[in-house]
Amino acid sequence: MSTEKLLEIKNLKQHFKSGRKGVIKAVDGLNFDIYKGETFGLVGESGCGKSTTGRTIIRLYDATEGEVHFNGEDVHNVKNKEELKRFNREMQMIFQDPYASLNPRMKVEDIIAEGIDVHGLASNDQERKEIVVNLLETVGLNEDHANRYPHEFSGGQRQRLGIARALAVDPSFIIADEPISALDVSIQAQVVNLLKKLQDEKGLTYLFIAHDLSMVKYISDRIGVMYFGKMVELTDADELYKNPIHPYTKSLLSAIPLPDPNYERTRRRFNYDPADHDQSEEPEFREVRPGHWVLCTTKEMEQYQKDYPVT
Amino acid sequence: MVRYISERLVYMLITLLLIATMTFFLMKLLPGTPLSAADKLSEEQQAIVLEKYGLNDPLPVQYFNYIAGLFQGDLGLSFQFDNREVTTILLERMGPSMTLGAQSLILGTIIGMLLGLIAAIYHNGVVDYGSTLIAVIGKSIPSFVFAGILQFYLGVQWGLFPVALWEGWEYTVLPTIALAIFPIAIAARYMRTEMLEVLGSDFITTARAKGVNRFGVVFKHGLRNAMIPLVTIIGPLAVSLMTGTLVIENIFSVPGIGEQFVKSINTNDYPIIMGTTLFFSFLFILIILIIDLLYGLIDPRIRLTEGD
Amino acid sequence: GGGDEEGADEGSGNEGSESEQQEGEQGASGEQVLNLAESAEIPTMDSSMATDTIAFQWLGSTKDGLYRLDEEAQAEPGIAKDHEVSEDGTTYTFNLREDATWSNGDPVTANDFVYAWQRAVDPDQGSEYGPYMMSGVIQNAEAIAAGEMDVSELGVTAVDDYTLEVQLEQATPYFESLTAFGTFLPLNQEFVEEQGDSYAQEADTLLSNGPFKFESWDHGEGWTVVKNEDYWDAENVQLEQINVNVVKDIATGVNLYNSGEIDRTALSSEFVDEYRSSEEFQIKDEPTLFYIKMNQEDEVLSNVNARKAIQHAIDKQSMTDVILNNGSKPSTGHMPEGFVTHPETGEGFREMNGDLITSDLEKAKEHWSTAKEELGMEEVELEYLGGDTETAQKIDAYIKDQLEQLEGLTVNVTSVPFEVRLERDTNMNYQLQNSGWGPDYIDPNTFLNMWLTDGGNNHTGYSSEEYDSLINEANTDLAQEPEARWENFLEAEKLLMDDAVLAPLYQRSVAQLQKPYVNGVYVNPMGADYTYKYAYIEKE
Amino acid sequence: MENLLEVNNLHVSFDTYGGEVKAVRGVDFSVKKGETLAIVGESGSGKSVTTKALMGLIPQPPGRIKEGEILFEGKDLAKMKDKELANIRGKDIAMIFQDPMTSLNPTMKVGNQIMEGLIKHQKKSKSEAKERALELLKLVGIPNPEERIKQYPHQFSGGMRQRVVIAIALACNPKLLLADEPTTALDVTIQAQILEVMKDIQKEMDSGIVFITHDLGVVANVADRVAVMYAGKIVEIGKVDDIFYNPKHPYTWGLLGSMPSLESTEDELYAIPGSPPDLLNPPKGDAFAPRSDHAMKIDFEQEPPMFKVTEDHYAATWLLHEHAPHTEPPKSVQARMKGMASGSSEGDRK
Amino acid sequence: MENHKPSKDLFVPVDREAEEQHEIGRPSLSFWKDSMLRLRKNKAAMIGLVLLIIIAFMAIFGPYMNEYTANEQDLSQAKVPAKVEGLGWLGLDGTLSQIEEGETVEAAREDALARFSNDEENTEINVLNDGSDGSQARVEAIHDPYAAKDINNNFWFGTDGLGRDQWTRVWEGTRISLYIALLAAAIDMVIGVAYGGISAYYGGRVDNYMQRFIEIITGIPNLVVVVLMILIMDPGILSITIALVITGWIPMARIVRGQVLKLKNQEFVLASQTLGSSDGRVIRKHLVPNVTGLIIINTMFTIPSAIFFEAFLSFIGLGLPTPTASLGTLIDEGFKSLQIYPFILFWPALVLSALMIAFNVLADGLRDAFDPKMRE
Ligand SMILES: Nc1ncnc2c1ncn2[C@@H]1O[C@H](COP(=O)(O)OP(=O)(O)OP(=O)(O)O)[C@@H](O)[C@H]1O
Ligand SMILES: Nc1ncnc2c1ncn2[C@@H]1O[C@H](COP(=O)(O)OP(=O)(O)OP(=O)(O)O)[C@@H](O)[C@H]1O
Ligand SMILES: [Mg+2]
Ligand SMILES: [Mg+2]
Repeated sequence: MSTEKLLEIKNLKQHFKSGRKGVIKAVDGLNFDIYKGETFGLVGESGCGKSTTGRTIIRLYDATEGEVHFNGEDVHNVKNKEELKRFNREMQMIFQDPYASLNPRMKVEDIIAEGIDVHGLASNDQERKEIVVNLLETVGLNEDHANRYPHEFSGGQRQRLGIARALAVDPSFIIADEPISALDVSIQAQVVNLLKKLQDEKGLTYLFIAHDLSMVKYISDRIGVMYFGKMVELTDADELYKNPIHPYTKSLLSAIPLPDPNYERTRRRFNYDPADHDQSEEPEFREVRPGHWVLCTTKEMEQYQKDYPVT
Repeated sequence: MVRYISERLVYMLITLLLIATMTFFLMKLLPGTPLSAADKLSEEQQAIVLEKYGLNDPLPVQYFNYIAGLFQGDLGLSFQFDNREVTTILLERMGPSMTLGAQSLILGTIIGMLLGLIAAIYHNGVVDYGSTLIAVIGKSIPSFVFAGILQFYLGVQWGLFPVALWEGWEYTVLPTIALAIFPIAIAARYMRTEMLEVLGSDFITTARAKGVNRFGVVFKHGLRNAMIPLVTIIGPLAVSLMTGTLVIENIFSVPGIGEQFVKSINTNDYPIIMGTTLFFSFLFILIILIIDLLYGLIDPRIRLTEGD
Repeated sequence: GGGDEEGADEGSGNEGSESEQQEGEQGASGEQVLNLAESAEIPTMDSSMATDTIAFQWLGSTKDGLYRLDEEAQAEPGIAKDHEVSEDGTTYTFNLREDATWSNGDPVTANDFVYAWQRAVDPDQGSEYGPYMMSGVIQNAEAIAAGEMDVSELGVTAVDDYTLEVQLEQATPYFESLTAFGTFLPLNQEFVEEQGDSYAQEADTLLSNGPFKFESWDHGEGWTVVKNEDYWDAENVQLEQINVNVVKDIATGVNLYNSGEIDRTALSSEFVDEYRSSEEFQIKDEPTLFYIKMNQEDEVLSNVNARKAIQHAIDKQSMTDVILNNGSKPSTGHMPEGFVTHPETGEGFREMNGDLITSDLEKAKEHWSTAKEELGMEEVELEYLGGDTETAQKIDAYIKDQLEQLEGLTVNVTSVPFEVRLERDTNMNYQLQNSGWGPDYIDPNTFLNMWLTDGGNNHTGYSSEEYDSLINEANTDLAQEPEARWENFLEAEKLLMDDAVLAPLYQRSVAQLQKPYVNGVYVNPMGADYTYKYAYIEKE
Repeated sequence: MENLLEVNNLHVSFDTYGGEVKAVRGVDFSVKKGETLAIVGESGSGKSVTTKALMGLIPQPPGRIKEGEILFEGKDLAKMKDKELANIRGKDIAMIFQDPMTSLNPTMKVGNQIMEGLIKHQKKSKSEAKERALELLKLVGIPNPEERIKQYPHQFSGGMRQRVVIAIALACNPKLLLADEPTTALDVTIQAQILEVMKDIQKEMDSGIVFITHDLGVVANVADRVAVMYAGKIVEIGKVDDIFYNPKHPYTWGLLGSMPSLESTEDELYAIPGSPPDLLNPPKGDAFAPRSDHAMKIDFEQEPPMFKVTEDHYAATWLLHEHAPHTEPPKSVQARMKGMASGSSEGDRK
Repeated sequence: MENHKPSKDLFVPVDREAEEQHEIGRPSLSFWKDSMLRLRKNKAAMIGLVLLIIIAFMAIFGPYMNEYTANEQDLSQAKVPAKVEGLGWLGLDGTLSQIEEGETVEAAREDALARFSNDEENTEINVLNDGSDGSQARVEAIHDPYAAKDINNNFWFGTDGLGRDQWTRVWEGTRISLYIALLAAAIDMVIGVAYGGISAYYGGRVDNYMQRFIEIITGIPNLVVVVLMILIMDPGILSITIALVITGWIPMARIVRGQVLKLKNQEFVLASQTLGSSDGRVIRKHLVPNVTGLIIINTMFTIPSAIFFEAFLSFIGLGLPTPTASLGTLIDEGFKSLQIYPFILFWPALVLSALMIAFNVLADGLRDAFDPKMRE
């Protein structure tokens, strides 16, 4: 993992109109960077804005405010179509629902080749087919599958197809929006292993969105915890699990059941109440410890630093 | 709620105004004159008569006068019925049409819903096929054919009900039945499909898991949910029953508005055509509004004050 | 009558009954109640505004004009006891009876006529029939209608309450029968003005001075008239009540008739087959003619041979026997059978002039080939403007088929509503047109004067000096000489046929069923279709 | 203790266009009073069908119970008529469904939905039923029950709805509670709360619970015993500790191995390859064999019987046969077994 | 527990081929093939389909199956019922019958004969009940109009009031009705799909305005619009079609809009967008194929309504100009003589009803076949 920033997100905001006057602040001022070759995990409860963050980064939504720099260029300021296409090749996305993410009326070959077609990456059908077969093999499927339709595949296989589709344009950055949440436990590992393998082979960078914290911990180098459109804590994966600082993170971690009866018998859960925070000032995202960021007020920061366990 | 309704009413007014405008200009495209004895009169004489109705004014002036009249609730005077106010004529003719429309709508939807219900409960059984057949036939046989047969057998041959005319409740029986066929077919189809779908949904399983019996499941849990989509089609259905009944009105000699409308078209009675159009549109929009309110009653998820 | 539309026959005279209750009280016990059906609502009961048969029917039943038509369609006294005509035939002085009253008790006076007639031509009133019937007949009517003169200038004055003097533009031999026409009915000025806009809108906003008066009027549904006890001739009126229902569908009418709810119903050709041999079946002849108008401004139809071909090509007998099947007769000229008779001999016009145009395909084909030669055309396409009613469409389909027997002729039928056809007629925007005409008064003139060069209803481009002079002479110089006038008309009709201005089709009749116990109903050739004044019910 | 529920050789099939789907192919298990039996297994393995069969809620057609008995307090539910069953449903046996968003009637007030069963089974008057409904809502931790009882489901959040579903199930103090993935649709925090509520109630009422899930974490949390299902069969059943710390079936290994623990190192997760079998044509022999790393020839020919491991631990795999070569679970599973059994590794977590 | 004693040599590990793990057993089926399979299993729909094919075949070839043309008239052969050689037992023997009651047999006989213009020569009288038991006498008269009118050839569906061959007219009418309906449905489809698709895909303000427009249009009852359109245009096939289309496209637009709204947020559409697909591509490749099923179903429902509406227009006198035959005009004509010559109405009504039923059941079947929710 390098320290070169691939992606810089500055004060990203995404507000949706709801009804006549209501506004949903799905994402409300995010700041974080993603380094080349790392896996950045994003966790948080349902509806906290994780998907919106991912989709805004990849420009499925126009950001209400803020900047997304990819390799130093502001993605959201590109107006030129060619430029945009370039970004589309660099940045790809894997979706949550393996059933909804594949067009049921298209053959696997055409699904995977969509990127190839859009960007004209194959000069003829022969080449196109070769690329597709290659991709299928990369994700652990084979040539026979190219002529089938998505409904003939199981969830795990579908997710592989989704990955193959994303890989077709040879991206350097992939946003994986809960790629395994909808899968069977037994299949989840297949997909996670595949993602890791691809990362090793192709030097990919991931933004890995999930709510299953044990998986996130396993796959991520650094993890950001979101709560109501805001990032409340961001640090190394291990650090987060060992020394969670923000009370919401603590509560979240304490709620995860682990496949270990003994542990479960002793686990204690913490409740998180946003009202417990120091209300005297607007909280800000601060570096409480090197590389460990927390959303807090100055007062809280002092407190957190004091409480931090000495190792 | 009140705000919602008043907003809708304002919107309705604008729509009506647009419709009035459209029909007004459409009307001007109609060939022919509204004069009933145009063949007797020289062109000068015709012009004099038309003058009396303001039909020689430039179009914008006519339009302005018409709209101005509208705002005072004045739809103008009929040509074919000299000097009679369109409003009066509409009010008179509305009654029978509405009566028939409402009766057949109620009868039709109730019978149709029952048929659909039975079909859904005894899914794939003889009853199901039977009721589906009735529904298909109801949709496939023109109502006037059905009406003719009803009149001949139930009226003339067996003398069960008055053959035609409009002189009391018993006179509404045959036309109501003739009209009800279509809503029966539609309601039965919808009910069946929706009920089947509802019966397959999770909350029905929950209800059954509670120990609710079949009857309770269908009537207490299924019906209301299955009715939601039905309500949507009842709107247009109601309008077409209350306005498009002219064939039935003709056959049973019912002094209704549909028949009047076609007559007006044939005689170029612009004020009545426009008045009827506006009235129909008004009725339509009003029914849609009522249906939307009904939705709120049937489906608590729809809150009219929320969202848009 | 007037510009007639085929299909108006569909049910002009279906009848209906009143409520069960009334039937229980009166109908069943054989009382003097007549149950009728009409095919449409009464458009208006304002005699100035009336234009159609239903309005004239019920105006005629509830009102008396100066004269009314008797069984033989001759004028019989109404409000007028008698009248004198001046030497030059332009001044009529009517002596009114003094015992006639309105149903509100007011006497019927000469002023009621003056008011009514003035109102009919007053441009502010917007009457259509007023100007039509009176222009060129009553002095100054035309100018008044055009707004160029005050209504008070109309040639009608009340000499006293019971003496009415009418000044005509010129001698008008048929003026007497005109006074029986609806537009000439009197109006009670005080009442009409009091009611204002609502005059004649409801049963209680109109007055009657005739045999019957309105008891109720449910618009769209029907109406009931009852015997007017204050009628001057009430002792001759036997019917107590007439119930009328609006019944639009022929089959419905027949069903109602069969279930005993109405006493008379019209039959369409299909039903005629079923009821032809019934004792209750009857055919009502009408002096209404149907014919094809041919636009002479059209390239093809400007050719007289082409027109003659069309005149002869159609097998009219089959048409009346099979399609119409209601007693209608093929017409062979432009004067209905049994309409007018020679002033002296009493011989019928039709009989005297004979069958001018007969069906003769051979002849038609001859004319047609001549025409094609003259025109230098092999293929001819003509548009045929027809009505949109059931009967009209059938007839038109038949005529298309018949005409296409002429080699190289293609006929395209366009079916349009009556109003549209009239407009296209006025603008002469047609080639062939199925047209009809019923008389407005009893005189050959009503059929023949419209083909004058400037005839209000010509619209064929036909212009013949000879024809014009024949008709004009008949109406001016010969106005006082009935026989010579008659000759002129005979001449004129022949000329009309010879010039092939139109192709006669048929004279309409109406087939109907009428209960045998209905008696004394007169059928009139113009104005109101029926006279119920003398009708009575006679059940065993 | 006596078995509250005993299921013997249950077979359930669905007749579809494609043919007969043998969704459950011979399932045996039992549940005692106060005990929680968790059923795990991948999607489509027949967990829901099994529980629905217990309640007689298999849609018929296309489904039918082909064979087997379901003894509830000694009576065979499989042979009962729908009418009789209706008297047991909701009263003695209650069910909680997976999706709180769809398992409540959207057009009926929440209160009425809770009261419905009470009025039917306990012949309570409306006001009594309402009392009890309020009590239940309080019990499952819904604040403001007086308000809430008059509201409709859409006015509740997902977590609260699931509580309502639980309240409905608990209304008549059922002896047996069938919970079909009651928390899968919920956030972890809410899931944790719901699980706590359920456990509290079980303690109070001493009811038996059949808990379906595929989340092994949840299993570890709630279960006394665990049944692992695969392709319509139970392939391993035993005490929770047996299953987690001494699993015998390769599928169970796969399940456990594919869950990363918070401690797990960088090595690959153990992934079960392939995809589940097609129940239209279940494979001969051991259904799991095609996906098993340890498949033997016999697996493709004969179905393994249930081998007894300990008194209450059984597994259906030929690996337990005396002739079978000794096979060790994959490393990741072993590490977990060791680490966890010692119970020490979690010590430093807060 | 079973007591197996399997042989020892079975306990040898086997090598799995990696490929095997991802084998799919069933044959590949596209969505369409799958749906068609399902459709084929739906008996009612298949009957509907066969019926439709037959009717369509007859509409195309029926008029040429005998020597008559649709507009050829012969008044001397008017109003005879259907007569088919060899199908007399089906009632197609070209006779009319009438049952009359009367006080005496003679009276009844007279009444019955009167019905057929007292044409004794060609009327056969059967006494059903001679009234000797005190009840009314009943007499059946069987009239042979073919003999009476001296017609030697057979009319398979009889003739109408102008002596035109009903067989030819009915099939020609079917053709025209189908033509109008198909044309209207096709135009509805094009406009509706484009309108609904654009409205939903671009969403926001565009959608808002387009929806308001639809609301206004629907505010005017379609009868009114259709009638006005027909009056303004010259009557004819095209104007009726256009009139039908004027409001007919709205349901399609609504359905497509709803579906596209749902689809455009589906992940596969988003995926395509992240790949940089143009709007055109997304619409063509992802949206259109996924609404096709619904479009077809809706079109299948539109066609019968259009046929019906055309019949209705004819019935109120706004239909096709004479002498063009359509099912509507034929039924309208036949209806007038329903009580006397029911056979004139019978054939077109039968074909119309069959057509309606066929379309309706087929459309139902297609809906079941396409709708994944109905998959069992
Ligand atoms: N297109 C949209 N329009 C309006 N609101 C939206 C839209 N997309 C998301 N939201 C709202 O924004 C908030 C955040 O949604 P988002 O999907 O980003 O959450 P999430 O963290 O991904 O949740 P989950 O874990 O359920 O996927 C939610 O309240 C959601 O309802
Ligand atoms: N109504 C039905 N018709 C046909 N097949 C069915 C039906 N219901 C269930 N099945 C089949 O039965 C099998 C078992 O399904 P079941 O719902 O029990 O799985 P499950 O273990 O509960 O899975 P999940 O974890 O996804 O809920 C599946 O293959 C399913 O396809
Ligand atoms: Mg999300
Ligand atoms: Mg399940």
